[in-house]
Amino acid sequence: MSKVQTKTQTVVQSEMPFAIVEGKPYTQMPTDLYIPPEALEVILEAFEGPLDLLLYLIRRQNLNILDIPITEITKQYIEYIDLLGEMNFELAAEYLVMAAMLAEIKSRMLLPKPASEDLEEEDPRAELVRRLQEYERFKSAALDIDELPREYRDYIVTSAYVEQKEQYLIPPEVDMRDIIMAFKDILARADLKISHAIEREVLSVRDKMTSLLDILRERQFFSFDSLFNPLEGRQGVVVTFLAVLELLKAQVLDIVQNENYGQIYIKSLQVEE
Amino acid sequence: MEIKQIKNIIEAALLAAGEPVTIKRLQSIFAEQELTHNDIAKAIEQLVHDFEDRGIELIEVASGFRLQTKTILQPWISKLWEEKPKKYSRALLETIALIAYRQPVTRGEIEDVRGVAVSSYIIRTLMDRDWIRVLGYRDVPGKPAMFGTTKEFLDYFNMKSLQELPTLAEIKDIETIMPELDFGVDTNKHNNDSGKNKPENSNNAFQKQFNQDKNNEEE
Amino acid sequence: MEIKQIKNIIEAALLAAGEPVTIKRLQSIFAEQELTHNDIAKAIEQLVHDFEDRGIELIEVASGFRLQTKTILQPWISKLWEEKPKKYSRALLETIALIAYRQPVTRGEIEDVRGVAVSSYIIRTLMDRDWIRVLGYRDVPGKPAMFGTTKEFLDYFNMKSLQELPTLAEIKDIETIMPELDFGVDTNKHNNDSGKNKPENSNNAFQKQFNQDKNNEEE
Repeated sequence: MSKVQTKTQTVVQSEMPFAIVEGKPYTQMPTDLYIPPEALEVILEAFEGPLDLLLYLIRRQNLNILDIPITEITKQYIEYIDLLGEMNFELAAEYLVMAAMLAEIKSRMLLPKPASEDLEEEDPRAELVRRLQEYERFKSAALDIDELPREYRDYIVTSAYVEQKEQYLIPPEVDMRDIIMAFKDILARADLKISHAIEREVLSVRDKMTSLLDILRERQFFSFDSLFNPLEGRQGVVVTFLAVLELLKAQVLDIVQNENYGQIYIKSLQVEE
Repeated sequence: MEIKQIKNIIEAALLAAGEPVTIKRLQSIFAEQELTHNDIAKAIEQLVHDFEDRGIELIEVASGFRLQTKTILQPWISKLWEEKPKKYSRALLETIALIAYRQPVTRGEIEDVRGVAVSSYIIRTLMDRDWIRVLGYRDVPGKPAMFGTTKEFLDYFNMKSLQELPTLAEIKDIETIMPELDFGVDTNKHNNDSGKNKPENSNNAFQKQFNQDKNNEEE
Repeated sequence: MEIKQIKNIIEAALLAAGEPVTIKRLQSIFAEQELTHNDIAKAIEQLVHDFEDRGIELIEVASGFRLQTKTILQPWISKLWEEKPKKYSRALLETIALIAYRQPVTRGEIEDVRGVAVSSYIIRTLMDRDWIRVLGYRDVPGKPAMFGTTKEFLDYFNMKSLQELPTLAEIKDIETIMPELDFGVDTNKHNNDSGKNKPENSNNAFQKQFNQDKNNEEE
């Protein structure tokens, strides 16, 4: 809000100037309701629209909103608008609609009442009164809301320092079924693409490959014989051998033999991290 | 677990969070101690009482419980910051009032009551502040958005629910009032009667507005 | 001004500031009361003592005084930010399944089978959870890492070795092998058949897992 507006909003404070025009303070509303054009514009900008202005005019004369002397109010209102229209037509537009409404009510009230009893005519002011009341209750509600305690003006939400504020992520529970079902889907998809890609039972070989890789991490070079554990039986030997071949194929290790029929060695081809 | 310890943890948790915390969220803190909703509520009740004598207070707003500085200490607290909190324009306050009391409400309906256009700037400001949100679109030509308020709006204004909004002034039923109305056009008479017809609530919105403006100027 | 009031204002100010506050800045709050540096220091000293029994403590750091939650309450406080675990994505489950069955396997190989890129996030999540590890680097251009599962992975699923994973053949008729599972087909039928189709090694890891799940469901 501009400074000028704050000035004009103190209208009822009679000891305070409601407007300063050409350096001269106006402490009272002029009795003839004449308002210098410079002051009028800021006054109207201080109003939230034609209803607000109308309410102001009614309140200023201590009139009951339910009992508006239409003739008088309309006269005042139109005087305001006339002045306004000369300077700021755009702002005046909404006010002009109200002026038209007032004029209509006035004309209807001047017409003689219908003689017939059963034709009960509503007071022409009824609609205006309803709108004014409706607007006034929200105007007042807005001020009530403005008075509610609010952050930074009336209170501050407090906080204390916390040493560690990082989020603790709890890993979700996983069900082995979900993993197996995921794998089943992969198998189904792989079946569609390449019919025989995954056909053999290879898990024990895979398991062995993992443990071989662990050995390779420890030692870069060791004898081929030492890989085989007789206790694992024939099946175990085959699995180990297959694992070595797989790793050879994957270029993770190399098999070295320095001389014919000599000792066979496994050499790690792993890259250091 | 002793109630003293529970209260200390809740106090620390509310201060650590720096935002409203629900009882449910507090309960999750005590997952191992298996405290019930009621245990927490009781501790909170005691804390509210404990804080009576202190610089901060424990209050409940729409999104939960929070600790905040007491309003009466604001004259001191506000001195911590150079910048003063900004005031809201009447247009913005009237718009948020209409949305709060009349939700779900369209822009057109707000304009009908206020008698003037609602600027897009105001709607955008209210949306940016998370005070209002679009609740849906009315099934009429143009599909206008219907606005309503948010939890953040309630939190900001220290309310638990819309029930805590100040009571909206009664609207006088025009039908019942009608017979009392003077249908005459004699304005002089009205002016003479003005003392009698003066509304009861002469300490009305206008007076408040002006008083408030005066206060603002003093700041 | 009473010391009680001064203490309350300082407490509120420290909690409102949200950062360390110097005695000088606190003094500026009490400009009208003209409190000395010493007055403030004395109030702070008393406050430190008052807080001994509470959830927060007043300490001095390089840039001033601040209130912070007590370290011994950290086990509770940190739970405020615990996030509800989200379910793992399909992509993650497929990735861990491929790593389990095809180890040692490179990211490229996983991508070949799945037909889509494996996000770094998935690999990181599995690494963070200690379910997979880098077994080595393949000696091909780009030196891709080869992934395998860990002991923690086996422990989590109650398995002694990878041998306990269902074989490929078993997976193909998983519905009949694991009749206890509700795969959303005809549950009644499965329940009726369960005795017949029950695998021999019913006391295996899966069985345990399933029993556990069943118990969980009953809760």
